[in-house]
Amino acid sequence: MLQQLFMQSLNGLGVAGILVIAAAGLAIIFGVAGVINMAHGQFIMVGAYVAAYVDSQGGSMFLAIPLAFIVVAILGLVVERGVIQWIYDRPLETLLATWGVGIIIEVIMKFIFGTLGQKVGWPDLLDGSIKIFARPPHFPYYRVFHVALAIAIMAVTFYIIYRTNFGLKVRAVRRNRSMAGCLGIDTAKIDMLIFMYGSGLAGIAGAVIAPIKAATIDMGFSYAVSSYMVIVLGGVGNLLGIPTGSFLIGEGETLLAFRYNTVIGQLLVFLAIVIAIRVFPRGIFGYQERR
Amino acid sequence: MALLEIKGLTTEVSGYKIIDNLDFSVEANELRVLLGPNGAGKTTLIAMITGQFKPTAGKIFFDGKDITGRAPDEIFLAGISRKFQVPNMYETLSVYDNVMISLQTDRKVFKYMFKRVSPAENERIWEILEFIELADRANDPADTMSHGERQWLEMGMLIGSNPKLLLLDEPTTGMTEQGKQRTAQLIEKIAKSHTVLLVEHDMHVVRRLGKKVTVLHQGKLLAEGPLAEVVENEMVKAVYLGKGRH
Amino acid sequence: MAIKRRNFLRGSATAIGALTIGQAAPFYFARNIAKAQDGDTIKVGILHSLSGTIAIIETSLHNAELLAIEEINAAGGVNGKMIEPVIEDAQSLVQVFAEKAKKLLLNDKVTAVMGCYTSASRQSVLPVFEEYNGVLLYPTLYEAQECSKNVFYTGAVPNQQLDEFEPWIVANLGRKKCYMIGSNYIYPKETNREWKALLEISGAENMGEEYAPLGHTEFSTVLNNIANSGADYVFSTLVGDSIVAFYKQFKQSGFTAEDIPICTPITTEQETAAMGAENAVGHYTSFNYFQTVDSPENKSFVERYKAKYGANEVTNAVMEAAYFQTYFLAQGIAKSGTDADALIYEGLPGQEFNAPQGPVKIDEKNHHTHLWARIGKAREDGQFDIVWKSKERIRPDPWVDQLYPNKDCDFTNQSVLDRLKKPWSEEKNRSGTMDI
Amino acid sequence: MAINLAGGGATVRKVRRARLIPLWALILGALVMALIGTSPHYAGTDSYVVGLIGKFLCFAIFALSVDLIWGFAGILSLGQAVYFGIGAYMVALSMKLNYTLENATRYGGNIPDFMEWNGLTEVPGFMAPLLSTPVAVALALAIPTLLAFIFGVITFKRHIYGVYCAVITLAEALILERFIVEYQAYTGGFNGITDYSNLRGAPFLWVIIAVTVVCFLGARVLTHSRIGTVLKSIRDNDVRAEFMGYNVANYRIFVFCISAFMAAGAGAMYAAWVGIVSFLDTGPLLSVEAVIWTAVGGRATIIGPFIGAFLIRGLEFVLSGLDIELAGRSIAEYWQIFMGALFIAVVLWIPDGIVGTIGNWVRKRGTGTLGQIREDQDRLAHDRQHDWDPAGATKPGEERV
Repeated sequence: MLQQLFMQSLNGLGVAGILVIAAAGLAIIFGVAGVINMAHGQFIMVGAYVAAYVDSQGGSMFLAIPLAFIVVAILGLVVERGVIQWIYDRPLETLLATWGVGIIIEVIMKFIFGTLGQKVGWPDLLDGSIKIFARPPHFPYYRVFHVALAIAIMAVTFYIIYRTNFGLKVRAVRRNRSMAGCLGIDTAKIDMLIFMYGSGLAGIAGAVIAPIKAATIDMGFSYAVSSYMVIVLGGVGNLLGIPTGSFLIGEGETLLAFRYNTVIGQLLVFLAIVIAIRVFPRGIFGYQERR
Repeated sequence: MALLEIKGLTTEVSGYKIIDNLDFSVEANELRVLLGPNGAGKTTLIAMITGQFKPTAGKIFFDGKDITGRAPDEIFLAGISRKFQVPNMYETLSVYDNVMISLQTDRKVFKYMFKRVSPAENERIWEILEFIELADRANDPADTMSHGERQWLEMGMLIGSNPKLLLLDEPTTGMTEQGKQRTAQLIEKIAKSHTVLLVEHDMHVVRRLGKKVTVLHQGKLLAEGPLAEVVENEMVKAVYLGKGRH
Repeated sequence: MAIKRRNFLRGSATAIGALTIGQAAPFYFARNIAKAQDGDTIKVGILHSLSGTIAIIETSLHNAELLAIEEINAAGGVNGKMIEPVIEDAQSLVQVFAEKAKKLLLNDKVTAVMGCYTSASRQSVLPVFEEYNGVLLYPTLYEAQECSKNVFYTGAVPNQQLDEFEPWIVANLGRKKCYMIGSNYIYPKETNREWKALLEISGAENMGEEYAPLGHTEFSTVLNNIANSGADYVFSTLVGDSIVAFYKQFKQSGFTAEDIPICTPITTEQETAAMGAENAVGHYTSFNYFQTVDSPENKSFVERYKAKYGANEVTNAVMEAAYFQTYFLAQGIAKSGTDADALIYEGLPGQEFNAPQGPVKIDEKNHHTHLWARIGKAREDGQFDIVWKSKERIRPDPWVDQLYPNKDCDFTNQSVLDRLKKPWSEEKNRSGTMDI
Repeated sequence: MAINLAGGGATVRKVRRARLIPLWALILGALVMALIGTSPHYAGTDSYVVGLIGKFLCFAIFALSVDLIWGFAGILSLGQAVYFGIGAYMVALSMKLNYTLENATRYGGNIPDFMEWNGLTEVPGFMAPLLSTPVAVALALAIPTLLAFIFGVITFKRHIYGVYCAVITLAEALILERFIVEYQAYTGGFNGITDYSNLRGAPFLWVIIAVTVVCFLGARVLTHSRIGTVLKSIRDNDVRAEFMGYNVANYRIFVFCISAFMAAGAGAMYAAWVGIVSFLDTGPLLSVEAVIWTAVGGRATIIGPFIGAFLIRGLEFVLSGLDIELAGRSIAEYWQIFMGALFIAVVLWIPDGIVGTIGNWVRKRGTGTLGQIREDQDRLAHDRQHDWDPAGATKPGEERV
C-alpha cells in the first residue's frame, strides 16, 4: 500500500511535469499579450507530428525537440501576423478566431499525414526505468526526463524574462503597455516574439509528450484544457504560477484517481479550483487585485 | 459633523505609503478643491472614498456612517458619485440612455426588472441634457462624442444620480481654454446645490472656483484654507506652485 | 452530379449558402459525372465520420469501401450497372448519423448504406433503418446482443474472438490470473462479462477489473494497480488513443511481454504502427484477420489498398470487413435486385465471398457473418505472427450461450417472419431475437 | 437636494427609440414561422429537412441564450451547453424510462438497456421522479437554472469574468461531458440515450415554434427595456456601472440564470424532438459552436443567433455531404476548413456579425459598433493629446472642443 502510494505521488510528479511543459507556452502568451490561444492544443499536436516525422526519417528525439520548437514557432508567427495581431484588444474574440485557426490546422494536418496515429519513439538513452522497488511498475526514465525538462523550461524562461534585456522589455510591456510604447519599446514586436516563443514551447510539449502518449490529430484538446486550468489556478502574475498550478493539479488528479477513479479525480480537482478562485480570483500567483 | 470625515487614512502598496495618516473633512454644501503635484495621492484618495481600494488603516465616515472598505455600489447608494479622470461612460449607449441609467432609483435587480421610464424621469433627463447642453445629441451613442462633450455627459450622469457628494477628478483634463471655462461654469452651477470635492490641476479654473483649497503632498496634508492663503504658503510654493508659472 | 445536387438543394431549407457552391460545382471535376447523368446506377450510401473525434478510425473504413466499389465498377459493375457511392460525413455526432441516414434513404433513395463504426452511431441510425426499411451493412466488431432485420453485421461478435482465445491462453501460455482493463463503455463491459464467464469455465482467476475513461492516456495508476493485483496477464479492451498510450507506458514502467503479456481482441496493425512496434512485441491479439494472412486474396487486397492510399497505410480487420461487405452487397444485388426486402430476405443471407481472411459467409439465421478466428503475436515490424488459426470459420452467435442460454436470433423462423411481415406502424420490433 | 435646473419646455420631449418590434420584423417573423410550421405539409413529415428545422430552432434558442449573456451583458461562456445538455438529459431520461416501461428492450427487460448492461436490475430511486413528465420538465428547467445561479455566485461575486470566465466554463463543460460518459449506468455513457419515442411531427413542431417565438420576443422585451439598458451598460463599462450604484454581480447572475433557463428549455425540446441525446450535447464543442453561431449571426442583436444557427448548421449539413472533388479530394472529407476560415473572417472583418453589419449599413453609421469601441477610444486619446494644452496656449478662436 505504501509502495503504491509512493509510486502514485511520483506519478503525480510526472503528470505535473507534462502539465508544466504543456502549459508554459500558453501561460507566457497569456501573461504578456493577454491572449488565450484556443489553438494551443493543435500547436502541441503539430509539435508531436514534427517529432513523428523526424522519427520516421530515423532521427533522434533530441533533434526533434529543437525542430518542433522552430516549426511551431514559425506557425505561431504566421498565426500571430495573420490573425491575432489585429485583435489583441478584443481578447474574447481572439478565442473564437484561434478556435477557427485550430480547426484549419487539424484539417491541414489530416490532409498531409492522414488520420492514422503516428509513431513517435523515445531515444534509447531514456529507455528503461528507475527500479525503486523490486517489482514493477518502476518509474520510467522518461518521466524523470519530463520533470527535468519542465524545470529546464522554467529556468530558461525565467532567465529570459528576468535576466535579459529582452525580458526587461517584456516585463515593461506587461506592466504598462502604453507607457512601454511611449518609451520606444516596439510592443507589437514584443508581442510577436513572445507569441513565437510560447508557440515554440507548445511544439516542444508535443514532441516530448507524444512518445509516452499517442500522436493523433485530436490529441491536443485535453492538454489545452488542462493548461487553461493551470493558468486559472496558478495565475500568470509570476512565473512560479505555472509549476505551482501544475503540481497541485497533477498530484491532485493522480492521488484522487488512485483513491476513487480518474473522472472523480478530475471532477474534484475542478471543484477545488472553482473554490480556490474564490480566494485567488486571478490565480495563486495572479496580479494583485487591489480591493 | 462634516459630510465627509476621513481619519488617519493610510494606504500602503508594497511598503510605499501612498496616503499617509491623512485627516481630512468636507462640510456639506461646500466646494472644496484638492490640489497636489503628480503622485500626491489625490486619485488614490478618491478611489479610497468610493471603495475601489481598501485602505490599510484609518476610517472614512460619510454622513455619519462608516463606509470604510464597502463595495463601490454601496458607497454610491450612500450618496457619493464619482467622475473619473478619463471620461468613463457606456460607449454604445445613447447620451439619453447614459443619463437614464444614472437616475436615482432603486437599483436592486428584481425591483428594476419591470421598471419603465416615467414621464417625470423623462422630463428630468431632458432637463439634465439641456443643462449640459447635449439635448440635441440625445440619440447619438456616447462614443461619437468629443472629449469635452464626454466630460460634460459624465457630469450630467452624476447630477442625474442626485448625490450628496460629487467627486470630480480633473474634469478639465485635456480641454481647451474655452472648454475649461465652460466646464468651470458648469461646476459652479452644480455647486450651488451640491457638495463637490474637485481635484484640479489648472490654476485658472481653481482661481475661478476656489474658495477653500486642500493641498496634498506625498500622501500627507500640506496645507488647507482659502486659496489666497494657501498660495502664499511657503511650503506649497516650494513643492508645487513653484514649479510652474501657475 | 452537380445538377442533381442542385435539385436536392432546391428542396432543402438549408440551401442559402450552398447554392453558390452548387452552381460553382461544374467548374470542378465531379466524381462519376458521366455515370451520374445517365441515371443508370446503383446508389449506395457511405456513412462514416470524416470529421470529429472518431474520424481517425472511420476514414479508413470509408477508404476500404471506396476501394471495393472502384474494383467492382472496374470489373463491369453489378448486372451491367455501376455502383455510385453517395458519401456523407456524419461528423462523429450521433444525431447527424440519424439525419444523414434519413437523407440517404428518403432523398437519395440509396439501395443500401454501408457505414457506422461505434455502437452509439449504429444504435442511433437503427430506428431510421427499421422505420423506413433500409439496409445497413455494419463492419465493426461489436458487443453483439442485437439482431435487426435491417442490419447485416460483417464484423466479429465476441464468441468469434473470445471463445477460443481464453482456453488457448490457459493451454499455451499457462496463465490463469487475469487483470481486465478496458475503456469505459459498452463494448469492454460486455466483452469482459463474457470473458469472466470463460475464465470461470477454465478455472482461471479474475484478479481485477478496471475501466479507464474513453480517450484516457495516463495509465500510471492503472499500471500500479496491475502490479499490485498479482495478475500474470492483462486482458485489454482499451480502444483508440488509450491503446497506444497503455502499451508504451506498460513497457516504460518495466513490464515485459514475457512477464505479463497483454491479450486483446482489439489492438490491430494500425495501433502497433502508431505506438512503434517495439512496444507491442510479444503481446497477443485475437482477430479474424491480420495483414500477414497468407492468401492470394489478401496479398492482392493489401497491394491494391497501398497503391490507392499510400505505402505507409496498413490494413486491419475492420477495414477488411468494410472491404468484403461491399462485395457481399454487390453479390446480393446481383442475386435479388435492388429492392430492400428482396435484399434482406433473399439477396444477402447466405451470401459467400472469398475474403482476404478466407471464405466468409453471412449467416441466414442471424445476419451476422461466419468468420475465421486467429491469434497473432506481435513481432518487431508491427505485423503479427499468426500463432493459431481455427480449423474452420466460426459461426457468429449474437446471444452467447454462456450468458444468454435462452435467447437466439433466427430470421428463418416462421413466427419471427410473420412478425416482421407486419407493417411498421403495427409492429415496431424488427429484431430477430426470440426466446428458446 | 436635487438641482433645480433652469429651462424645461412645456411639451413632453421624447428620445428617438427603435420600436419594440418593427412592423416589418413582425411580418417577416410571422412569415418565416408560418413557412417553418407548415414545412411538414410540403416536405413530408418524414423528411429529414423537417427534422433538421426542428433541431435548428432549438439551436437558435440555445444561441439566443448565449447572445443574451455575451452580446447583451458581456459574459462569454464557453460552457453554455452544460445547461442545454442537462435539460436535454432530464427529458431524454424521462422519455426513455417511460418508453421502456411499455416496450421491452432487446434484453427483454423493462429498464433502459444501458442500466441493464451495467448490472442494474431496477430504476434507481433517485430517478423515479423522472417517470412523471411534468416533474421531468420542471427539473430539466430548474436544475440548470440553479446550477447557473451557484456558478454565478461563485464567479461573478468575485469579479471573475472575461477570459477567465470563458476558460472556467470551458473546463466545466469538459468535466460534465466526462462525467456523463463515466456514469453510464445512469446516463447511457458514450452511447448516449437513443431509441425512445420522440415527438417529431407537426404538433410538436408548433410547440417548438411557439417557444421560439416566446423566447425571442422575451429576449427583445428584456433587452429593449430599462433593465436591458443596465445590462448593456455593464457590458460596456462594468466599472462605471458599479460606481453608479449597480450591483454588477447581481445583474450578471440574473441574466446568467435567464440564459441558462432558456438553454435548458432548448435542450429539453431538442431531446424530445430528436430522440437521441449524446454526451457531446453537454460538451465544449457544442458550447463553442453556439458562440460561433451568435458571432456569425450578429451578437447583441436578437435575430442574429437565429440566422447564425440556421446558416452555420445548415451549411455544415450541406458541406459534409458535398461529394465534389476539389484539390483531389471530396469536399465532404475536409469541409471543416471552410468553417474555420469563416470564423476567422467573421472575427476579423465583420465583428458585428451578419445582422449587426447589415444594421450598421442601414443606419449608415460607421461608429458605435462594438468592435470599434477600442479604436474610437484610441482616436479620442489621440485627440486628447492634441487637445492637451497645459499653458492655455490656444487662443479662444482656435477652439476645438
